[in-house]
Amino acid sequence: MISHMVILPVIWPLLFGALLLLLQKQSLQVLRIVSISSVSVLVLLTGWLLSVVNNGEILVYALGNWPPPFGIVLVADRLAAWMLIITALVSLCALLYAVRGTDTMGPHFHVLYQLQLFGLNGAFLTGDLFNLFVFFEILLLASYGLLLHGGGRLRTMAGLHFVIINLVGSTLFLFAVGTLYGLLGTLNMADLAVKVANVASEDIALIRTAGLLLFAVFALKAALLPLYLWLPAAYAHTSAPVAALFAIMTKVGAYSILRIYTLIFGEQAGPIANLIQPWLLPLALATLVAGVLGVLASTHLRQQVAYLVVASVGTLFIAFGINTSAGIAAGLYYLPHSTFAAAAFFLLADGIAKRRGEMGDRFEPGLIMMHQRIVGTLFFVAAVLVTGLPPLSGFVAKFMILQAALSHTALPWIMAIVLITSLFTIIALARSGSLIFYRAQAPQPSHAATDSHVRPSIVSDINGLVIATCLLALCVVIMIWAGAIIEFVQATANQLLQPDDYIKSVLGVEK
Amino acid sequence: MTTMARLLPHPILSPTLTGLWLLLVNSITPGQIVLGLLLGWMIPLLTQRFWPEVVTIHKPFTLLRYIGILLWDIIMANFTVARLILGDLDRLKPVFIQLPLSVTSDLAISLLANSITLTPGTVSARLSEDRRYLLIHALNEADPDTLIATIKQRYERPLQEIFEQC
Amino acid sequence: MLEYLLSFLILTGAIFTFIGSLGLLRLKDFYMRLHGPTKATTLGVGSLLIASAVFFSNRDAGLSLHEILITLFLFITAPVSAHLLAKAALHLNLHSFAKIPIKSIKEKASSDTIGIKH
Amino acid sequence: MPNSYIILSMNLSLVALIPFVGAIFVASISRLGRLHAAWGAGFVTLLALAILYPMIADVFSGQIIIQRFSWIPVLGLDLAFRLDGLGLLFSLMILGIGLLIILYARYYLSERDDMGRFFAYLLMFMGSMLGIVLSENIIQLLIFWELTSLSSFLLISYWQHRQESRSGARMALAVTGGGGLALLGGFLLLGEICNSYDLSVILRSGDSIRAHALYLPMLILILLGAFTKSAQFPFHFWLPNAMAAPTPVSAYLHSATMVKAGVFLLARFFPALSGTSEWFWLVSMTGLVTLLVAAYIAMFKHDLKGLLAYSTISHLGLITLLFGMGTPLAAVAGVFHIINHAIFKASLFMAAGIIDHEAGTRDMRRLRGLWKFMPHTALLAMVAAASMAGVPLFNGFLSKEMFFAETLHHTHQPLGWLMPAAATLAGIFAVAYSLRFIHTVFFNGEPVDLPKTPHEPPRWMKVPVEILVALCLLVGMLPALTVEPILAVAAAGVLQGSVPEHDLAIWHGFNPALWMSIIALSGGILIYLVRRPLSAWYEKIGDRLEFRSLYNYMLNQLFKISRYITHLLNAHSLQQMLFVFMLFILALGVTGFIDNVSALTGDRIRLPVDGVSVLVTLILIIAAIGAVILHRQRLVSLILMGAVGLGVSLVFIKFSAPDLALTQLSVEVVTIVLMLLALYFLPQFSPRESGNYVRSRDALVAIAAGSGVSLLVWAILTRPYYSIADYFLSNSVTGGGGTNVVNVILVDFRGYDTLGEITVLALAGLGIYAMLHQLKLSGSEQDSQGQIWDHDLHPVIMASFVRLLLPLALLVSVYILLRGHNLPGGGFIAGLITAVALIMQYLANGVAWAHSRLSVNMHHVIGAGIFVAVLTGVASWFFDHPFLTSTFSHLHWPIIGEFELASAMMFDLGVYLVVVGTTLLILIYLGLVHKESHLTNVRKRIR
Amino acid sequence: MEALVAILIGTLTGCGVYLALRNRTFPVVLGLTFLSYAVNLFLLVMGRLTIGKPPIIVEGVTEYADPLPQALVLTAIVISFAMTAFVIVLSLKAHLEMGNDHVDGKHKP
Amino acid sequence: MLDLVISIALGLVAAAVAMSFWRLLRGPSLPDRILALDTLYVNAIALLMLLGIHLGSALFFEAALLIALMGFIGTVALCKYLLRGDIIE
Ligand code: NA
Ligand code: NA
Repeated sequence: MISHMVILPVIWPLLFGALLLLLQKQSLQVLRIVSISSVSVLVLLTGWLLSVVNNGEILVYALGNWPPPFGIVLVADRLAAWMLIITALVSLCALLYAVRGTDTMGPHFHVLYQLQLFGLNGAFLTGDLFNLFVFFEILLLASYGLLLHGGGRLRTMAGLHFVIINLVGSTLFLFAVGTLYGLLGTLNMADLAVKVANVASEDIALIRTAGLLLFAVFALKAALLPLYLWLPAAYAHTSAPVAALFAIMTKVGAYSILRIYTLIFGEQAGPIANLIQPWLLPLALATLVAGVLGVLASTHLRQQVAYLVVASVGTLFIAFGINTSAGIAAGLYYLPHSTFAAAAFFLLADGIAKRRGEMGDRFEPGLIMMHQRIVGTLFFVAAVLVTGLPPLSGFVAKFMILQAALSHTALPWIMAIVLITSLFTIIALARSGSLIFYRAQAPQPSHAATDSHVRPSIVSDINGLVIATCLLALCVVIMIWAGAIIEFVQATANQLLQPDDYIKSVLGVEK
Repeated sequence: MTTMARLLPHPILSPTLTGLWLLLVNSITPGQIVLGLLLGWMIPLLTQRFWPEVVTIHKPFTLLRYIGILLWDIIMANFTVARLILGDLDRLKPVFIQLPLSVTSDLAISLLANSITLTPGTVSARLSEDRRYLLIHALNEADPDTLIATIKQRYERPLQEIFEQC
Repeated sequence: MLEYLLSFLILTGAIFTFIGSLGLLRLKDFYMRLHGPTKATTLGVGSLLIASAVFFSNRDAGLSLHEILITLFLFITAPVSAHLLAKAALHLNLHSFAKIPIKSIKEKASSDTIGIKH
Repeated sequence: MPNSYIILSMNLSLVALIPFVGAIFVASISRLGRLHAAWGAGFVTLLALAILYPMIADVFSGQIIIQRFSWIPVLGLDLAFRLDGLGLLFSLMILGIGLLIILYARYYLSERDDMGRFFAYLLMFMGSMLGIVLSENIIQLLIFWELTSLSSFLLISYWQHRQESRSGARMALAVTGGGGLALLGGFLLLGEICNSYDLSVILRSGDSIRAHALYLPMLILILLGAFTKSAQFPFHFWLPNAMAAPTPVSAYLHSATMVKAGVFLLARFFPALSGTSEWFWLVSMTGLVTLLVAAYIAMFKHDLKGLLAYSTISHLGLITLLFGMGTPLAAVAGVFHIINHAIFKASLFMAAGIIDHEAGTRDMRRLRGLWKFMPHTALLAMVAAASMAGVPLFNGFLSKEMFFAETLHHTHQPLGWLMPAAATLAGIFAVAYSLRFIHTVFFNGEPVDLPKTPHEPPRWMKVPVEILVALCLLVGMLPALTVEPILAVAAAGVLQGSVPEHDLAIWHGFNPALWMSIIALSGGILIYLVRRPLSAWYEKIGDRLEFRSLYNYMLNQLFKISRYITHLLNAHSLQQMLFVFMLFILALGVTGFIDNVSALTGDRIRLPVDGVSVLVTLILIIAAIGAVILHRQRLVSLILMGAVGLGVSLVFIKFSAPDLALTQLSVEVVTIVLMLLALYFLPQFSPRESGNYVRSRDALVAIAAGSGVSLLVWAILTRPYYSIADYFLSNSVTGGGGTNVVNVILVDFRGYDTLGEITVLALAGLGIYAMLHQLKLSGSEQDSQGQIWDHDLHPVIMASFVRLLLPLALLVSVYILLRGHNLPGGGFIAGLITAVALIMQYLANGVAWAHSRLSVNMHHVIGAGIFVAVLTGVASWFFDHPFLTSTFSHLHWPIIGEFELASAMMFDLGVYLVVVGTTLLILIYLGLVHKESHLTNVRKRIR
Repeated sequence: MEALVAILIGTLTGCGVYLALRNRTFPVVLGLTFLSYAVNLFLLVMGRLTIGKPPIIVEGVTEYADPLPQALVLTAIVISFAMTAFVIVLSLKAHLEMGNDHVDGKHKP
Repeated sequence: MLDLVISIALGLVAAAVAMSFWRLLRGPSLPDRILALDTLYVNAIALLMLLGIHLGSALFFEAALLIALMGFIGTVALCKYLLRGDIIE
């Protein structure tokens, strides 16, 4: 079994998805137990994989026993394992939240959920460009299903936009992959890296075009400016656990950019080296600004959190855009932080909206809600996390990014934008928290009886808050063990910047 | 329903399917025959619910003769229509004709309608609600009554004999 | 000899295919146009299919008769398509050079209760 | 003074960390009783003092205590604590005054106030402050720095039901938190310059820091941090607004702690950063302006705490100015004034709080003649105010005179007279507002319309004030005995070396500084006497100087601009999103494409053109363009799409891809059926909505995209070609057991892709099922021309033949499935044929009829299909091969002869099942929606 | 032949893009279908144009079309079919929920 | 001779395709267009058979079979749509 451990995180959720489909008629309780156990085991599996690749070994799994570059290979290196464990953790929390009622809002929630994980894990592990496309489609379709789960006007409209724009993105993906195959005659990413490095001079422009088109695809997934426009509505209007799970979705784009543009179009790509570097940093900075402006402009909390996700995309790509080991490491540290924080924030926003009844999560003063003190404290912690204020992981991440930026020529820009947008985020979140919590009034008995639209709903369930707390606790964990984690992400960054090991592991030969 | 009927719901369809299978695979090997028989047996069994009524052919030879006539008429029809299409279009006298029906079963009506469409310059356009009239469009027909008589004699009667007479 | 047979079949097929489409192009109203393809193409494609069967039976070792299946298939389906098209045209009251008999009273009456039957 | 380092094991960090633990402790014990929290907080503070106590002697002996824990060594981020003279001074102030504040607050807070929360916040704040002053690592310092911003936010907004509390807190957070961010930037640059975040290293590297290219930006960023925190002009406005906090908070934050953090920073980095003209001008000018402006405003505030707030700002300006001068003696004076200001300002705030508490207002227009009601408090306040005014014998006088003396050291510089003049003027103002405070509140007639009748506060509420006032006097009169030792050791901490000669005596003779004091005192009295016309003038311009409305205006503008830009960017318009996407793609494509090295056309031999190909291509092109032109007539465009699909299949066949043609044909018809099903509920025509501009704009983009793709295709097709294809061709039979290489790739070489592909299909089915779940649609009863639908539900002729076709189609489907491995075909196409054959039954006989005859649960079919496919893949594990490794063998059976069995066929069966299951699931449930829609129509009609 | 194919694929792409930019769901879906035709053809011809050499191994024949792009296109066809089906039903749902089929659900039906 | 015949036949069938397509574009009625599409499907079968004989490849059979099957279903669905709007009620 150990030799098959690379593929386990992929087919595990697939098998459970199929199993849940066969159990379709069983009671909800059974489905929930099956679903949760599947994801729990996934956490263990990915943790195990992480511990194995932590020594720098790159595991290669040749599907169908066909040698690369002919068959499809799975490649588990540090980066892949890192993405897998983050996904598993956030999805476990989101699932635990979902079984508190979201999963009953429509059919097949658990099947879609498992298959979403199948898509995500497959995308992180594959070493084949076309296979990456296939897994993109899986995770997208699953996400369409989950996004629309439960229905409703705004959700449907946001879903329609999300689906259509991603369909155009998928088409573009195929154009790009096709071009690469048409010129280089291979699909294996390691093989592509070798071929790109030795590309004939008359093909350079075409390869570059393909590489840039591919960038547009990933930028769309990652919600980088100007392609982030689909995100705010989609994330703000879906159900809370799905939005929490989607915190990882933009990271798939980020992962792909990191993978493809270090491995294939990275430093060693000869005349095409550092293909997207002129684009990445400016777009990242602009995304951060646009995201934070959205945070300031938001009229309700879930929308604000969605824009915070956009801003976090910008921040993440600023780190990657610095394009040094330190920058990438900073991004890789920021990645789980922003995922967990955003997920927690989405769950929290849901808890707030439910507790405030018809007032929802709008930024309007309402009545004092159930567990006001606890919710308020969690909001405060989440806000501190996402604004990058000390002492939590957000600060460590921001510090790393700025430290990495010190060596970059765009330092003044990076520093100015990162710091000023942080300030704006603080201002915006202080306002939101103040409106929701501080201006809440105690219900007056006479009022509450007559004026039903200001009456808060009686939500006594505390478990949702516990789950949000778990996600926040994960942020605390990565803050406390920052030393070890940063060593890991630095090793990961170094591994990425020296793709020779990857290529050698896959193809068995030196470049 | 007898065991036999349950196991072999369409005694005519099964061998037909076996034959068609052999046509499809373009070869007659023992293996393919076995497979063809298997399919000929299984497919009717699986699709029984979609085709519950049993088709019985009362006069197989009439059927063969009918097919022969039909083929001949089709070839002739093609030449007729070809001539009309290539000729002076203004001279064409298209007409709608109500054909009173004697056949009553679905299959027979359908086969009749199909035959009419396949043959000289006629298309069956609409079956009346009460299934007693078939509306026919003829591309160039001076004498509707003759046409009705011809159809009834040439196609309807054999079909009635094959599928409807007990 | 075989070549002549093949040539004959192929030419017949092609000519009738051509005439069928010519009818589709030339004829004056929809009901007339319907006659072109539904008839001519049966013989047109039929001849070509037989030509193909002859050709491959001759070229390869065994008999190649599976083309007959397509012919059979077309013979079953083409009239059904034509029938439905005519029905649709009548339903839409498309212009006809032939006089369209009005629907029987019974048919008219029943059209008020559409949608209930299943 | 030589520095020696002692590494302690535990204790130093505890001083800073215990308050945080204490915060949790206090919050939890507050449930037991209101006052427990206060006692708990006091205990925690005493505990911290007790831990600090043994270290005092070491510091006084000139040692620096450092304690270090490893946190993120790779980033240079350690948890490192440092105790030197400066840190000790501040720690003692923070803890000492903190203790008094706790005692005071215990009486100040009313029944309604949650003590647990208050003291928890207070302790958090205390811990953060201690963290700042005890940090060895500057990033750690920054962490505590921002923690003070956060915890002060909580403290200021403590009375959260009050609007001014909330806005004051948010303003304080925005300004000081923002300053903290600048400080982070500054520290990062400083760390970069020094290659270390350790204070010990930084304080030693002053020369190299000052010489570094990054010195100025770094200095500006650090000063931004210091100035915002210390409320220096133009960031002063947050402090008066923070007065909405409960008075104990104001007393604590604005005397010894929060605002002092800024000047602490100036003191802390004095050896490293000062001594340049940049430092001098930036710091001293900021201090000078703040000193003057704030003192000026303070004279006219009617709010008691507002007066104290501006006085605080002014005094901080004074301290800043002292550090800005950059001389060691000025620094000593600065440290001294920090101490004095903390003492008198804390007592004044507490006195103001007592007045507010007992009289119910802080408005000096109503507070008058309180001497009669609270003489004891009045006395205390008068002493403290005298100290603030710089009256001799009180501690404020000593440091202020040192300040006056220092300003005179700069007279040799251009405009050198400015500084002493300004200092004197500020002194005048200070005397004026101190006098106003005392005279208006305690004398000046009778109280005006007070909410309650004032009286002396509880005994213990005054004790903290008494202690502080006693200190004012003791320091003021016996400075050498009281304050000198701690001042010396603190100054040594600031200067990181020997402390210059200074004399803390009250009397230095008639020197210029004394004259300045005298002018200040008499001028202040004078100004107070003519305050009324001045006040009238102030009413006109004062608001502008307070910057509050400016801040609010800017904040509103920020929100307004963000809303504007966000709405502009994200109009929730799909067209806009797609348009932007297209432009982005085009931009990227063009950037990649344009190159002067690569030729567009390659040198591959091209294929000749034949007539049929030209015709089919033309038809495809015309059909596509026709569909675009006629797109508003939906059914027509759908029919044209059908023609395009057919043409594409022919192209597939032409270019040797029979499998693709088969697939395309099957998919095409299912798509058309689906679109027709949907079109039934949708409008039949699209309205003409886009104007000429939009249409030509879109057309341009479309043409650009099309041309780009054309060029790309041309460029690639004309280039020579090498690929991995040969491997598949030569291993297909031997390794995959099939002659149809495309199928062997699908089920074997790249079976993993296919596994994903069927999952996509299954997901689409499930997603659609979920969408249709409980969807209520109502279809129309007539077509777009208004004609009632034909009455004939299931035309007999169609129905009877379609039944006949079912077995036939199934036969074909089996045929396609079985041959797929060797000839065109396979599970996918076979599945579609089966599905299509069944769909035909729905078409011909209706959903109710067909559905009742197809009792299989399609979810189970899909699940089983995936299961079969996965388990086929997993089975190879038992032969110790990777997932999806295939095996095949040729078997001989009697009669039947030789036939091939391949595991790939099993996999293909899984594919088949998923395709059948999904396609039917979609169509059946769409059909059921249709059925439902008719029922709704009937119901409507019945009603 | 190469030019012909290039023009064809370009035209299909252009038509797809134009339709995808319309403001009603139905033409947009149609546009997406055109785009998938275009990209499927594009992928296929990336193995260059080969006429009459399907990749089905026959003894003695040595020249075949590149089978890999064909396999990729097959996968792509299936995926785009799934996506098209999904988006069709989604547009139906959107029409129901919004009362009109505008892509942004804005206008009156 | 066969080659010449096939070429002529291809020409005729191509012309048929062109004419059918013309009808598809022109209409004028929807049944006209559907009929034209149906005819195009049949023309495509003819084209494939000719191509099969021309190239001597038996691999066109399945495509022709499928065109016959799918063309029929397409036509039926479109007609049913015109008649009833709802095609699978
Ligand atoms: Na297959
Ligand atoms: Na294999």
